[in-house]
Amino acid sequence: MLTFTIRRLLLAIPTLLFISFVIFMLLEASPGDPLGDVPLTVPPEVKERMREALGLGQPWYVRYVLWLKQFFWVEPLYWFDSVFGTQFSAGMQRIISFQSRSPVFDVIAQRVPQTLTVVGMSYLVGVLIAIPIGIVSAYKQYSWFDQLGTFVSMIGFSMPTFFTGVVLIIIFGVKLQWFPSVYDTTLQVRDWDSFLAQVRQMVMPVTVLALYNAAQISRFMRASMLDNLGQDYVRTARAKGLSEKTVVLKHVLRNSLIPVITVIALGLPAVFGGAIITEQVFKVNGLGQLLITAIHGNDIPMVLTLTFIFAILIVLFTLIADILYGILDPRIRYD
Amino acid sequence: MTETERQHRLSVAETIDASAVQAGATAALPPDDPLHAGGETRSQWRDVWRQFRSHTGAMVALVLFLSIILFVTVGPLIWTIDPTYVDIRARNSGFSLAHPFGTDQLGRDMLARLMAGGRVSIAVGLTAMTIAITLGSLVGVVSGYFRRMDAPLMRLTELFLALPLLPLLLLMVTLFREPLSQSFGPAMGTFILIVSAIGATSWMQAARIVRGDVLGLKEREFILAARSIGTPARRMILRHVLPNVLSPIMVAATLGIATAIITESALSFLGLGFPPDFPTWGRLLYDAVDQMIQYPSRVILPGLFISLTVLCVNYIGDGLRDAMDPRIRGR
Amino acid sequence: ERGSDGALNIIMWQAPSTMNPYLSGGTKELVAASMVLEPLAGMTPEAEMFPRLAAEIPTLENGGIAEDLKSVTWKLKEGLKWSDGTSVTSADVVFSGQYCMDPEGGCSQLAKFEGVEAIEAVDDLTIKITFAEPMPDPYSAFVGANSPILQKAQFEACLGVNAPTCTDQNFNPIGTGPFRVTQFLTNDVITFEANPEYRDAAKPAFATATIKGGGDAAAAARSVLETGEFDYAWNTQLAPDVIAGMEAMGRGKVSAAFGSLVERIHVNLTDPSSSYPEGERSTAANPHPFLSDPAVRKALSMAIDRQLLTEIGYGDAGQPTCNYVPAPEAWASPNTECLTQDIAGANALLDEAGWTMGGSGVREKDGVPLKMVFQTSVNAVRQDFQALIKQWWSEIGIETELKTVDASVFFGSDPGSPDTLQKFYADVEMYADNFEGGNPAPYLAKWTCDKAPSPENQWQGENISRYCDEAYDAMMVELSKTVDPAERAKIGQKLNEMLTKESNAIIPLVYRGTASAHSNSLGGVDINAWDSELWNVADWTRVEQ
Amino acid sequence: MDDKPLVSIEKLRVEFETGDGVVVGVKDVSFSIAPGECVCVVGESGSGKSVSSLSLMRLVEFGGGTIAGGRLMFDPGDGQAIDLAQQPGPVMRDIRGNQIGMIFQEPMTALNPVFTVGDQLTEGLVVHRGMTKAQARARALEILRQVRIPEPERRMDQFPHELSGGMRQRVVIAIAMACEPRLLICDEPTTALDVTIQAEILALIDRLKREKRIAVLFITHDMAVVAQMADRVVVMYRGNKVEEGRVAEVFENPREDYTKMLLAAVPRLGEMTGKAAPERMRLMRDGAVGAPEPIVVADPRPLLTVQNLTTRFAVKGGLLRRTVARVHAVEDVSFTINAGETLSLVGESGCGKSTCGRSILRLVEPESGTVDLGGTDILALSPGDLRRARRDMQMIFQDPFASLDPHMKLYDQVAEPLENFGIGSRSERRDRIAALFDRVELPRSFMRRYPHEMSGGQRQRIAIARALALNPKLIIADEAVSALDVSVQAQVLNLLMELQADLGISMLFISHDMAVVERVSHHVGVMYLGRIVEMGTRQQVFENPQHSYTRQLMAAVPVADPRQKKISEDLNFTPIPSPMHPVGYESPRSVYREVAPGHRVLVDPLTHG
Ligand SMILES: Nc1ncnc2c1ncn2[C@@H]1O[C@H](COP(=O)(O)OP(=O)(O)OP(=O)(O)O)[C@@H](O)[C@H]1O
Ligand SMILES: Nc1ncnc2c1ncn2[C@@H]1O[C@H](COP(=O)(O)OP(=O)(O)OP(=O)(O)O)[C@@H](O)[C@H]1O
Ligand SMILES: [Mg+2]
Ligand SMILES: [Mg+2]
Repeated sequence: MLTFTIRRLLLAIPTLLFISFVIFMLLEASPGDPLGDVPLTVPPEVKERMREALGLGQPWYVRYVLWLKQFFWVEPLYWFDSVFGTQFSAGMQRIISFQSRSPVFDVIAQRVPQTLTVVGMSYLVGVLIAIPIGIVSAYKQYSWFDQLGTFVSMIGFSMPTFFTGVVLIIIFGVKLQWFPSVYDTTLQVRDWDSFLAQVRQMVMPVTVLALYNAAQISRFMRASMLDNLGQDYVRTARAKGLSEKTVVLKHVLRNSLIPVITVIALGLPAVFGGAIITEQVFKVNGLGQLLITAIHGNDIPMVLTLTFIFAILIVLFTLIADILYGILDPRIRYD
Repeated sequence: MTETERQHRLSVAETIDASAVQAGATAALPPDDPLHAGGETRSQWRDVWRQFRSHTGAMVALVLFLSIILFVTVGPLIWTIDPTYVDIRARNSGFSLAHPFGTDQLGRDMLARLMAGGRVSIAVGLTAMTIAITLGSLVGVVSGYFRRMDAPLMRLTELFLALPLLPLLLLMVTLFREPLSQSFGPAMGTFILIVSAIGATSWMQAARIVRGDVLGLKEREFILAARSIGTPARRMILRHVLPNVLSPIMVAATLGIATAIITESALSFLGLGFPPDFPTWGRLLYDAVDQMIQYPSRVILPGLFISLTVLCVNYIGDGLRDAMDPRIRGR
Repeated sequence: ERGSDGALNIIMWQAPSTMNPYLSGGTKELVAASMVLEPLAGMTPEAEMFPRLAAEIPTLENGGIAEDLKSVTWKLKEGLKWSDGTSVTSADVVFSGQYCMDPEGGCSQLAKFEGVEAIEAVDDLTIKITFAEPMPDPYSAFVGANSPILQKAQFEACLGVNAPTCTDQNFNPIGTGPFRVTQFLTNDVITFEANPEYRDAAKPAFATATIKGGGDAAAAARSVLETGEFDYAWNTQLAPDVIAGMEAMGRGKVSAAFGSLVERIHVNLTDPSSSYPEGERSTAANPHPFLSDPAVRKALSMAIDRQLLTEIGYGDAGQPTCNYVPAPEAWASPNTECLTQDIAGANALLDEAGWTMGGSGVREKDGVPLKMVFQTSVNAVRQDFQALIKQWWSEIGIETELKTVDASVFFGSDPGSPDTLQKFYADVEMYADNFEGGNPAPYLAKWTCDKAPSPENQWQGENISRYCDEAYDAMMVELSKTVDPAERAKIGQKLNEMLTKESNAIIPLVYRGTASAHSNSLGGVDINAWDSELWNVADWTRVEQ
Repeated sequence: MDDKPLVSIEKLRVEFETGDGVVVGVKDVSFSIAPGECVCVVGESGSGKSVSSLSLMRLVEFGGGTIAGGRLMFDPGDGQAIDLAQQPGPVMRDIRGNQIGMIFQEPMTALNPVFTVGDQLTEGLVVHRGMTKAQARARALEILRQVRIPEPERRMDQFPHELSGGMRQRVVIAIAMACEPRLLICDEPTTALDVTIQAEILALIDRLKREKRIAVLFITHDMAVVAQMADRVVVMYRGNKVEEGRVAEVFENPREDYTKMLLAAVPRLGEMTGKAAPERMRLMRDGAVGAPEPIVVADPRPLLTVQNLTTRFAVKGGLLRRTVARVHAVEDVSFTINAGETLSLVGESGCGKSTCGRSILRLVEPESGTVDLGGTDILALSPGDLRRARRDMQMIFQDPFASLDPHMKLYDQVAEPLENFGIGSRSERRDRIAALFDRVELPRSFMRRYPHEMSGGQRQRIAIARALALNPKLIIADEAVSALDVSVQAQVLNLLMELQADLGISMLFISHDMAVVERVSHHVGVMYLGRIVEMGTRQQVFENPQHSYTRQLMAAVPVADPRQKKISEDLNFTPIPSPMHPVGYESPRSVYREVAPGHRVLVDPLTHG
């Protein structure tokens, strides 16, 4: 297992380098201009100057290599310095966003907490409600509970979040005034009241996203449970005189979770990627919003760095999913 | 024994166990299990259909889905108002005889727009899904079946998962919008562009599922058996591998339609979709969100149609999957 | 009294990314920065200049402007303090000029310093700006929120190539305005507190302020007009009936200010047909097959009902117009003939010009059918306009194909993209543009022959319509030499009419205001389109209802 | 024997609700078992054996079945018999695993793959005996020792897949016995195992029965096992009991025709003693036809010559996926098969029989050696030529269900080899396939069916038809009949032999059933650890076994005669050593000693004495 992991990690490096190259070329080739939202009142000559100041005057390969150096050398050094108080990175240019002219990693670090709390929490909630729903739906296949579960999860899957989000805002934000419609990213949880405020502002975005996540995962869970409920070892477990609860929640569940956990692991990079539309609807300015504004503003360093980080996470979590599979299912051996 | 005699004997043997007949034991023994006796002509699709019919949810969904299709295809022949005709005097009117579903902010008839929009949305959903599934199955089958292709193709899948969607779509639009609309006309050109854009960016999930299944399938003995009778690789994939991974593909397909319809709406409001006066369900829904309070029916109607379609497709998929499974069908 | 009114909450759905307007150039950054940074002089909603850091506006009369129009001398108010307590001196002003004019810095406001030869500190409070040529309008540098004064001590290390590395400075500039930044999260939230050193001891009334970013225009308006979570929402341009619905809650209202923004259609006078090789499309090499016919262009304009467009798209935040330059009043031509729709007239005009109705309702002449591509950026109102206009044009026998382009592509001037505003690979396109300050001359100067975008200038020209008229060019030269304001306005009116009424190269539609929502509990709001919308935020107060 | 039965089944009827309506799994079955008695239930596949036993545990209900009638009287220990069919869930849970233990048909799937052996063993003890974890573990170890698993401490923490098939089966038995039930139900516990392991397990069950006075309900279709194990026999046919009686009575004096037919179909080891050539089996229906003719080839000429065939599987590991060790599955094997004759390979599970067969077809690539089929060197062929060469050699796989594509109709499955080689036009192909169906005695209407709609025997016949489609010269039959019940097995064997006689096909017959091998083969090779340890004509090997391993194998074969019980506890086989060797390990060449003309015995390397 260890050697498998190390081998895959080594393989990941050329893969990721290639991915970064493709992303860079894609961003280069795709239309758009970092100065797109500079007003038309600014004359073209001035825009040309601004472009040069952004480093766009250099040929693409120079910029790509520079970015590689910054990402793999300068940024880690800078991080090292800030942790150990050393001065290795002094005078080195970090990756700078076109839009805000600030180091990309600082902005990302700012956004990670709010994305993780909202999107992460909704993923957690989604998983936590999906698994029991999946279990019961499968155990009582075609019962009313199963039918209702299917119905709700399909509605959850088919309704775009820009719609469900606004509906929630209008009902609970405008009409009932239970929850704030604007997420306050500066809120710090210090005491009970601020904790309550945090909970209140998270309710709506988390609900919207959790519904969507739960819809998909509960389908997987149900299918997987159905596969396992018919297996022979379930009969063996029953023949031992175990209670139904033990049979289902120990023997069947453990086996059914194997594929589902890998599905969950594969879905996790999306949590870090943020939920673009939901973040926008509730003004949770997380990574998703960062990415979309960066894309609209053609902020190449920001988009490149963000998508590359997602790529790392995707490769990493694919690996984690494979490894989890091996751990959960003793039959699988990778070496 | 003549040929006819032999056939006759065999068909008798089919209903009553051969050895028992010979032994003269028939009288003492109960008749055969009727299930194993049936020799009537049955095609595979007939069987699938028979099983499918017994799935109530799927049948209801099928009927509904067909009505939606009728609504969007035959509907415009009956309700002939042009969906893009602006009747400014009739704007924002409610449900009435002249406009059964009311009109929008420019006085365009909602019923006509829903019908026209549905045609586009459903066509996009089906085609984009087909492209995505074909691509995904291809990548999945090839990487699962040919060991050497596995690593490169799976890395390719990771690459596609990592690519930022929006710049990719913008690039595709830049490169292909004009040539396509020149060769196929603006509407058809955009259609091709959109479905291939959605298809090209959503095959990854299917590829992963299919690959996993093919890997397992490859170890099955009948694949080995097929090799031992000299089946070439291409036929092997088409005849033995693909039909056996059909059920996960079905699931991916049903989810794919839903995603495609919603993605199309997302493309529309990014300016990557159809010409702006071309209604689609997704766009109708998006455009009306701001006016949700004043004119709730304008969001509810397209939303209802999208949900209904997705629900139907899902139930049909569920039913098909059950029906395609030979173990379930056998029972 | 300063700080007595608690917290001020502003929502800007397009979130500011920096507090340094010299680096961004975007309106959203400029608005946010105006809470902190101030120029020498600002503009009132009526397009009149008023002194901010300057003691008074320099004029010829008070000797602030040299007789030869080659220099202007500004005097700072006395006793001005930066928010860190140090004094504002002329060195800061000189430095600010130096900062923007550094060739490596990529300053977005460089155009404001066009023609500036030198900026010198005469004494601690006096600054003299000299120009290379006589300047009829010298109020460009340091006037308006987009060229404020930076503190030299803070920005000294940020000149030229170092500009982007000064993140702290760009996010937390020390200013003279009513507020100072306490926390800046780019594209997300900015929090402010009252500036203790602000020159008016009674102001600002609010102790703290927050600018929250994110969401969309409707959500921003909703949070002010419906939920009351915010006091002010910037740029809430929405359909009039949506706004009316929200205002009905009685919590606040949307008001608009008019500057010089005009929504208009540009007619492509060159042929965008893709049958030409790349590099010849939409260039002067090939005139447009039918839009080069003035009758067609006129008919296009006549078929449009500007009143209805305004009503549907902008309501109170718009006025129908026939002018390219709608303000200042002296420059706006009294041209109203286009305001009434005249489909019959347009049809007659086309008939007369020989465009006969073919089959399927499309006119044609010499085998050229009147079929056009009409492009614009993605925007709900623009799409409604497209649909309406398409219908009217179809009524005069012109078939229109609509096309929308993502705003960041459309307004981005990437020479590699076929869908930009400048490339204009379409027959007509619609967008809005304005000019800054009170001087429309540079705005009119865009339409000379040499400014047409073409491969030679990497498609960076500003003459979108590829309008080319020697008389116009000549009159433009005349304008640049004229000093007398009344005379300048007269020439301006004439130029405006050449572009619109006479040639219909530009078809103005709506004179647009900038709309913003504010709560009824917010007092002192006086929305301004000539300067930052928050120009008088120091005067804002909390009012009891 | 006790007079009072421990359990008695009265007029049991079990129905299944399916999409096609109600299917009756068991129609009318009654029998009883006393403590310390072993009742064997026999009958063909699908006759309701498993369903009856599952009904006793009330487990049919979880498979969609209902007990539609009858009583299941069981004495839970207080002398007061209760009707299990009426008991509520909690009572049943208390009886299951505690009073009645069950060994399931498939040891491979009956264990939960994700829990350790120890976990699964102790579970029942904790529930029924209220033991602590530690106590349960101690008890589990004790039971594992009883079922003679080597190194029980280590096994406790292993997962099921880490055990061999035989060990796994013993774990299932251990689970069933954990709480010392008073009734043990064994559902075909040895079908998948080879003779040596089978003998061990039978001995164990027999010992339990005698020592602990456990009542045993033993389900099987192997009449030899019945003869060895049973006190009484119940014969089932299509959901009904057709005959019941003491074992000797039933074997010697069957009353019902079905029983007679069943017994006639049983191949018995030693039946062929003294005969040189294989003969078809005497089935009831052939009774009238007269004695079957022996299959003699007049002028045997070699068709397939295999020399020094070696196949090894790489075991990969390490950072760079290097080969760290290799499984020496087939090691220096040489033999010849004459045209029209049958060579059988026998040996313990895992000794390399299947691999040997597959290597010849190059379905796995052999490492070295030569395979010569009628003059062509198979191992030297390019992929394209190999594909064409496969026309001449076909394989019938171990598991007929697994080797048929579940999604293809039988017609297409049989037509596939023809299509692959572009043989004949559409209509010619149709005729050929029809003829093939006739040949394997399947009704033509079956062409439109799917594999799952067939019984095991019918499926195997389809596999044979497919193998015959190309008129091959050689058929490799890999355990082609192991999974079938006796009557079907006999039919299929006869079919193969008939075809051989008619078409002159050569056969490589791979099996672990010695009685079957004795009947069908001209020559026999005994494999052990990848090598052939003894090789000769059938008569030579069976009547004069030389190698100790061959003798052991013979000794383990159960005899289908209740008067010759040879189950004993002394059967204590040493487990096969691992065929895994480090890279670079060169095993010595096989050296044979010729005992008689054509009868060779391995002397070097010495294996097993
Ligand atoms: N879950 C079920 N649903 C429907 N029919 C079933 C089910 N289980 C068993 N049957 C039917 O009940 C009958 C008896 O099956 P059973 O499993 O008892 O056979 P068996 O005698 O054990 O055969 P084998 O030797 O193959 O194990 C068969 O016809 C089978 O098709
Ligand atoms: N693909 C493989 N990879 C690695 N080892 C293998 C593989 N296939 C078979 N083996 C090993 O080769 C040896 C011989 O296997 P083989 O299948 O030939 O046995 P067999 O004699 O047919 O046994 P059985 O009677 O159980 O079918 C076994 O030890 C097995 O574990
Ligand atoms: Mg059974
Ligand atoms: Mg084998």
